[in-house]
Amino acid sequence: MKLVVAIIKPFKLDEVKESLEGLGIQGMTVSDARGFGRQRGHTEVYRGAEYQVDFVPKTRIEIAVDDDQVDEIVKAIVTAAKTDSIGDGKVWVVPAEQVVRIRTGEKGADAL
Amino acid sequence: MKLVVAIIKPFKLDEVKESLEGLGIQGMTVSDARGFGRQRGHTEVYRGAEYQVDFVPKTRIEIAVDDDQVDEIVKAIVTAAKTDSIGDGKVWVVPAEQVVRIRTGEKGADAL
Amino acid sequence: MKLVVAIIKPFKLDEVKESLEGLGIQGMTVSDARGFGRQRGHTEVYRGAEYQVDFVPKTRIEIAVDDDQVDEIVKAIVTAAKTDSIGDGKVWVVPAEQVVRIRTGEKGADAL
Amino acid sequence: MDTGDTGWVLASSALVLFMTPGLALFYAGMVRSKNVLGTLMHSFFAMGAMSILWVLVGYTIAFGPDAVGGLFGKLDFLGFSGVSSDAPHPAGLGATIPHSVFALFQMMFAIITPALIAGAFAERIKFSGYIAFISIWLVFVYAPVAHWVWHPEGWLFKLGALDFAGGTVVHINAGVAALAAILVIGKRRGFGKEAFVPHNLTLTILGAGILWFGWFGFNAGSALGANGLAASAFLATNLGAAAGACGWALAEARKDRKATTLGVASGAVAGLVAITPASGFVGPMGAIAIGLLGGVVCSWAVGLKFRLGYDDSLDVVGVHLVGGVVGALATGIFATAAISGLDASAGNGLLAGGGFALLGKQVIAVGVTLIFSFVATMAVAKLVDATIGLRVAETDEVTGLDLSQHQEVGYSLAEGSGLSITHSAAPVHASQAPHPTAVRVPQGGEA
Amino acid sequence: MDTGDTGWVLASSALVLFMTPGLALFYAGMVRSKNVLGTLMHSFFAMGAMSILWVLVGYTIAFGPDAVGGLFGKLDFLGFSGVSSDAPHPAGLGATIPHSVFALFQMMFAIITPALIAGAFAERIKFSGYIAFISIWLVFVYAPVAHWVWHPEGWLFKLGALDFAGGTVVHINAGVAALAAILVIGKRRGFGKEAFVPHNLTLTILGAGILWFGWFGFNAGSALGANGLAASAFLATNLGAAAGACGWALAEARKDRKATTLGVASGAVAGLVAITPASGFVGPMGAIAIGLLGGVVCSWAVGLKFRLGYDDSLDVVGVHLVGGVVGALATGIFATAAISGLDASAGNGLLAGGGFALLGKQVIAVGVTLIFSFVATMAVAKLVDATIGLRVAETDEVTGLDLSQHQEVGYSLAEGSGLSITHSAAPVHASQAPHPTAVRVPQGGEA
Amino acid sequence: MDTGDTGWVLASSALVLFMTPGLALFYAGMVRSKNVLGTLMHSFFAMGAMSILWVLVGYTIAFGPDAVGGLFGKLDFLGFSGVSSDAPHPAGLGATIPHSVFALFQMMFAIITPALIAGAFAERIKFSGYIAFISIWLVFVYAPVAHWVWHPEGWLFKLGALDFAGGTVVHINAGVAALAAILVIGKRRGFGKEAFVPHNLTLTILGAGILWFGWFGFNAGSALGANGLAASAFLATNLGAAAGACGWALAEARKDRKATTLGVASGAVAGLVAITPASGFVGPMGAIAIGLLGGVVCSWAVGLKFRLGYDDSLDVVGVHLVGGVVGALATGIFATAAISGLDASAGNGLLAGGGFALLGKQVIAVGVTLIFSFVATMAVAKLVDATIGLRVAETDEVTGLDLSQHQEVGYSLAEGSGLSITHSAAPVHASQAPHPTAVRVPQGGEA
Ligand SMILES: Nc1ncnc2c1ncn2[C@@H]1O[C@H](COP(=O)(O)OP(=O)(O)O)[C@@H](O)[C@H]1O
Ligand SMILES: Nc1ncnc2c1ncn2[C@@H]1O[C@H](COP(=O)(O)OP(=O)(O)O)[C@@H](O)[C@H]1O
Ligand SMILES: Nc1ncnc2c1ncn2[C@@H]1O[C@H](COP(=O)(O)OP(=O)(O)O)[C@@H](O)[C@H]1O
Repeated sequence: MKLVVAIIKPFKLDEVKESLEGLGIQGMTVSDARGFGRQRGHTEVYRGAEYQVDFVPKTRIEIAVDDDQVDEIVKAIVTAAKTDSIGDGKVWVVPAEQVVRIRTGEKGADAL
Repeated sequence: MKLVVAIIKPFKLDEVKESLEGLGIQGMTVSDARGFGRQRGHTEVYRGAEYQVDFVPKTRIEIAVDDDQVDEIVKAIVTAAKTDSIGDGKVWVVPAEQVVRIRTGEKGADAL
Repeated sequence: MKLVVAIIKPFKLDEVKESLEGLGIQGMTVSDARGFGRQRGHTEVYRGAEYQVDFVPKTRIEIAVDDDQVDEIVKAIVTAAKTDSIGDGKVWVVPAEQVVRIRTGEKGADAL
Repeated sequence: MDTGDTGWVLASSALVLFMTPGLALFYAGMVRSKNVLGTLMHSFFAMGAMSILWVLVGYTIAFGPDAVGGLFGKLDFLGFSGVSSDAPHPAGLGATIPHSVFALFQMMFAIITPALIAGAFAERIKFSGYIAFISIWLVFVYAPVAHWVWHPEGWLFKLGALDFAGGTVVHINAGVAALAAILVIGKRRGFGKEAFVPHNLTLTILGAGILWFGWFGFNAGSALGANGLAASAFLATNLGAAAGACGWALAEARKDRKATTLGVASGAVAGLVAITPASGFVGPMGAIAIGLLGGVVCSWAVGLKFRLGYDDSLDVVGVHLVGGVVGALATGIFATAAISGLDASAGNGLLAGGGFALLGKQVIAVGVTLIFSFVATMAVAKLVDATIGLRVAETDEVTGLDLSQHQEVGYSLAEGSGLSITHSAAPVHASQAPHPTAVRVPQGGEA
Repeated sequence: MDTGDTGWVLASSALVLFMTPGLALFYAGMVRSKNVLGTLMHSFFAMGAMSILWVLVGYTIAFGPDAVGGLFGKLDFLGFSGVSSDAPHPAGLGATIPHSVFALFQMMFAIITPALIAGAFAERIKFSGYIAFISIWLVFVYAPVAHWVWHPEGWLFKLGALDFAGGTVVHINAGVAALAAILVIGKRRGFGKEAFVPHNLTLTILGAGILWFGWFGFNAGSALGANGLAASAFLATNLGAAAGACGWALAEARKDRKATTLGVASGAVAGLVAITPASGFVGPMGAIAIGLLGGVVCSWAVGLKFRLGYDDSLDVVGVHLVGGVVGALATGIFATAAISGLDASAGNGLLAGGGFALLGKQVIAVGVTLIFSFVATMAVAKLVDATIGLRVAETDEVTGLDLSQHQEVGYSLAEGSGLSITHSAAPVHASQAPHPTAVRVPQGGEA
Repeated sequence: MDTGDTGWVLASSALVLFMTPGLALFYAGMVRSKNVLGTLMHSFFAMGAMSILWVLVGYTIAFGPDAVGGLFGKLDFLGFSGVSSDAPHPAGLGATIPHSVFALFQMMFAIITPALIAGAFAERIKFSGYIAFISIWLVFVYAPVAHWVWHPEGWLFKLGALDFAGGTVVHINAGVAALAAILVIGKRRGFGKEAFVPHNLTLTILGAGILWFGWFGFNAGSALGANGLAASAFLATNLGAAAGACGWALAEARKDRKATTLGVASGAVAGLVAITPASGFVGPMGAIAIGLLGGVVCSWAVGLKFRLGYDDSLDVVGVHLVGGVVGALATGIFATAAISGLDASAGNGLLAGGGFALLGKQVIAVGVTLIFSFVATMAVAKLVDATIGLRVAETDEVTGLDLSQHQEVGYSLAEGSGLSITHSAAPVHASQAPHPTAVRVPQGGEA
């Protein structure tokens, strides 16, 4: 089993989700994050004082998948999340030694 | 060392935490997440326009543990987080090559 | 490739970020978390009823890095995040089998 | 018709109406975020339904010519027929202002009183049941009590019991109704075990500020003119609120050396509740004493629910019932004819040398209101519970009132973009999007 | 000069001014969080710019001595010269109050009317373009229409069309201007595909409460005195709002058995819009009927934008245009001379036995306002669009108005500490921090 | 007693009281979320403590019969004894309204002035020290200055210095007191290095709206009647606020081509501060000029703290001290006897042909207030600091005032359920839960 983690632009979540559903992915877990990288942040001004914000909002997606699905999933995410502008984000894959579905106690692929 | 990650229903956090404390777990890190899966979301209506929300609030728990504790911890989480209704969530285990306690620099099991 | 995860005190993020930039780290992903551990929480009182809050706010940092950089990065984080008071947090390292830059599709070290 | 008096009572009516949105915020800030809209709705919808009900039937029961024995009014003013804008109320309620001004001023009281009750069963009441409950309650409980106490031929009025702006009619009445209702509805799931903490105290503080502001209309407007009586009621109101805030803070400070913001806001409201019946009858020192009393006693009373085990979500019993009783009795102690202009026999309380006469009448008024309102409300609650139902399903309670009762969420602060829309045209219901999704989390909802 | 009348109109002026911050909140709660400040700014800045423009030139065009054919006023009151605080308006507008009081009361209407329009093109208009648009609009569209309808020599006034507090002048005028403007500006990126859901309904409910409160000044203040007319306008206002809230809720309940909080708040506003032109002319029952009508019809009208495909962000067309038309026509139906004190021929609508005479005049007034305002606003919008530009760049729209137009974010609730600061001294611009950073996320912004 | 005048001053008193919750929000939105309640508390608690202190002793020092040389009043009105509701103030302050109305109107000024100071040392002051500080300050600094300027026998009043509604007494006084206090208290940890950005500007904009609304009572109420003077003060107030908003926005636009929402709100307040002393003495054009001046000058003055290195958290010095001085001096320039009704020698400023006479008196009044208030406040602050202490412990500052001073948090929006409760019954303190926990994060707090 593997764990695919993707950091994407928030407004791309929908497209990513849909393309994953297209691959038969049944579930995923999402959370808000903020990213630091090549993409510039922005400036804020309050009563004349200027503040530089280097972090930009990102969405973090986690998907537990079967080994053989990893590549197509990574490809699907990259395709769906791409805008070709700086800050599109990253995808990485981490080994998962076991996955359990809490409701049933099922393990491995059955847990997905 | 291993890293146990659990996605549970928010209102179950307390029970999970207590049962882990029962196993002598000294710490954990928690964050808010939202999940997509078999469990249905809900509908919202604003001025007659309907919106379907597919994501449901979840809580994400991360626990760095010693290898030999993994199984009992997973079991404890599964037991405490179970409601037998769809959406109870997942638990997965990832290998952790090292764990360090920032305050002391202690490594491995001592860092927990 | 490795994934370095650090749980630190929120107000330390800046120093950690700067010391990582010093090591030439180009990016990282940050999210809000709350921690349970040796550090005590606090008490709240509303209309005479007292509530104990055991979780304290923490910041979670994720950095995908090349294997040979891991040690200096962990050291840098530990140094920058340390306050020598309970609750400074943890750092752990997880193997990352692949890392992809969404914008370009670059893989491995080039993706960082 | 005096333009100055009319203008002041019109302004006061606007102020009292504004108290209800204030109450909405005061309450809404104290619930969990998944119930914020449902709680706002309790107050806001009362502004709609109670206004109409008051015009149609409530007013005439309260302020129509007495029907029998000072118990309720005749139907002469049904639908506000005969409520003139050129002449005063026939019974001389507000001799220098149009009857319609008096009637609309009273309408604002009829809006907020039922809304006050809602704080007690917050976070678990069914919306349809709530509407039925407050509607029946307004007509059969509120209107009669208002007739007894405020109509010149009302039996408590004739008895000589004093209630300047609503200690018995509004606060005791709503407070005891709250108690009866929650005994029928029962506790929230997890009461006493789970922590129910306020989700947004900025709303509560703002609400308290609006209440304080509007209360000047509530009390000083009850003088029905811009005169010396209005002036002393206004002064007493501000001092009651101020002393209540200080009183609650002192009680907290004594207990654990920390005054809380919620405590100070609650104390101000408690002081306002306590001063309400007395506002036109006491001087500045009396007002400060009553406010302090209200703040201190209520800060203790809010703890009772945990001891006695009833779930009064937002302390309507602890603040309005207890504070109302404190104020009604204190009126019998601190009232001074010199302030109210009543003749000594009627207007002097214990400390002003009036002996126990007035205090006795106050005790009767309080007791009667307690018993009648408790019994009558219990009946109304049971009736509604048996028919429409008062309590939401457990899953709806867990999900929260916002989603389960109104299909809305209060906050979507960190919303992402790119959500799909099920359908746009309001009346259509078929989905237009193959994979409708939205990445926003209903704040405070549950999986 | 009557102190009671003067005091009431001064108080009413304060109430009407307060409606604009209320409107700011009402609107701001419905947009996405990345546009919350930009939306607040639309209303708040209007309080600044429109006030000054009104004094300088707007007022005299609207209420100066008629220049020609009841079309607009002469420039006698340019810069409020000749606007006395000791004598009433020469044409007898408010015979018992100083001219300056009438003029400042009207100033508050000139602030909120342009601000109302802003809801239609929320989330995509350029701030500089917005200022230019409302400034020109106030002078060339609002002021003339106000002259036609409210100045004793205005041609619609002389025709006998009735508009007590601004059904045509304010609501229809703003509503149709909104329609014209959005046809020029175009839809928001993602309209009909993405879900645009309210980010903070507590602001919207509070805003609705403030609007309801302030509307008493808007309508009852339009009696220009603390008299019986003010009393019945006040009563009608409250009942219109109440019935509107109930009407919208009933419509929702019929549709999917759930009344929403936003619906009830929207219904109250719709009811207030509908009752505005009628408020001084109808009795309680008429007011309830008009409010209900307003609530029900508008709850249906807000769906039109999806069907017809125009992007009226916050339903200015659905609520103010439609509600305004409902109210203006209903005035011709429910008006009763007995209430307004007008003579039967002028003041009786269809149901009061006045036949179709008044209704006909109302139709003319509505039609003329619709056509003039649509055409004139279209011209203003195209002019501004062609010069300064009305629409923000797409990337700015995606980022949100708060950051792109004002360099601010509305909320930093979960902000960490330890952020660096680029520079401190306001005027300096060079960075003082080697690695300036801030860990806070601009709420709702996008990567 | 005139009912119209009385009604207007009562309404104005309510408006001024409402300014303090407005101020609470205005300030609270600008601090970090971990200090939101502590900041709200500063204003809200002042409503409690200052009201009572005013009645007990403050009022008689300010408005009691002059004791000696126009420096302070005799104790005749201690505890409001002799403050009648039937007769006016013996010295003729408000000849047509009851003395008690004048006294309670002034009470509202005595509430907000100390609360204004709190913005300067926000985010770091100890609550107990704060209470002591403002209490002593009210009696020994505010009350005397009010006597000098507003009591007919006050020495600055007799000198002929003009201050219609509180430029010197309220704004300069509070502003310079703020400066003195922060010099004693010191800077916030991280000032100038860390970014302290507003956590919720919706609160600040709402607060500014409430302040604008309430300010009509503050200035137009100071006419002590519903007369022509009130009318022109009301008009000047709205124009001052409007011009201030535009002025600040223009200054920002010139600097970096973006007007900010916070800037416009701050400008409105700056304009209101500047127009306050002049409101009853200048015409519309003068009011616009003064407002513009206030907005522009203050938008520059708020940058001074970074240059000079004092930590004026929410710019009390930059807005109230500077804006107050601008207004007081501008009064000497723009005052017009034709508006105020004073005789030419006393009421005409520089531009009205009065020469430098009035301006000179204004300079003296400003100078004297600056010196006295600075020195006296410095003494009060040092006294309190040496005894109770003014500054929280560093760890408490890091944690935030909400938790450290009041054991509360402002927001629990994303709260989970299922939290355990330590104990329920208010007075008990022993834990009832073996593993008490709560999964909510105190917003903005720190580990
Ligand atoms: N080394 C890294 N580890 C973890 N996350 C990273 C890393 N580098 C970048 N990111 C994440 O990817 C996002 C996009 O990276 P950025 O460098 O801005 O653009 P791009 O990936 O297009 O070059 C960042 O905002 C951050 O969230
Ligand atoms: N493949 C997956 N990867 C990551 N998280 C998942 C995955 N599938 C489900 N989840 C998480 O588990 C939660 C529960 O899954 P769901 O299918 O709804 O119910 P159940 O686990 O009971 O079958 C989801 O809301 C999501 O947060
Ligand atoms: N076993 C663990 N797994 C995951 N996170 C942990 C674990 N133990 C502690 N943490 C995180 O580290 C933080 C600090 O731990 P704590 O025990 O309070 O202090 P210290 O690390 O200084 O001993 C906790 O708040 C929690 O977020």
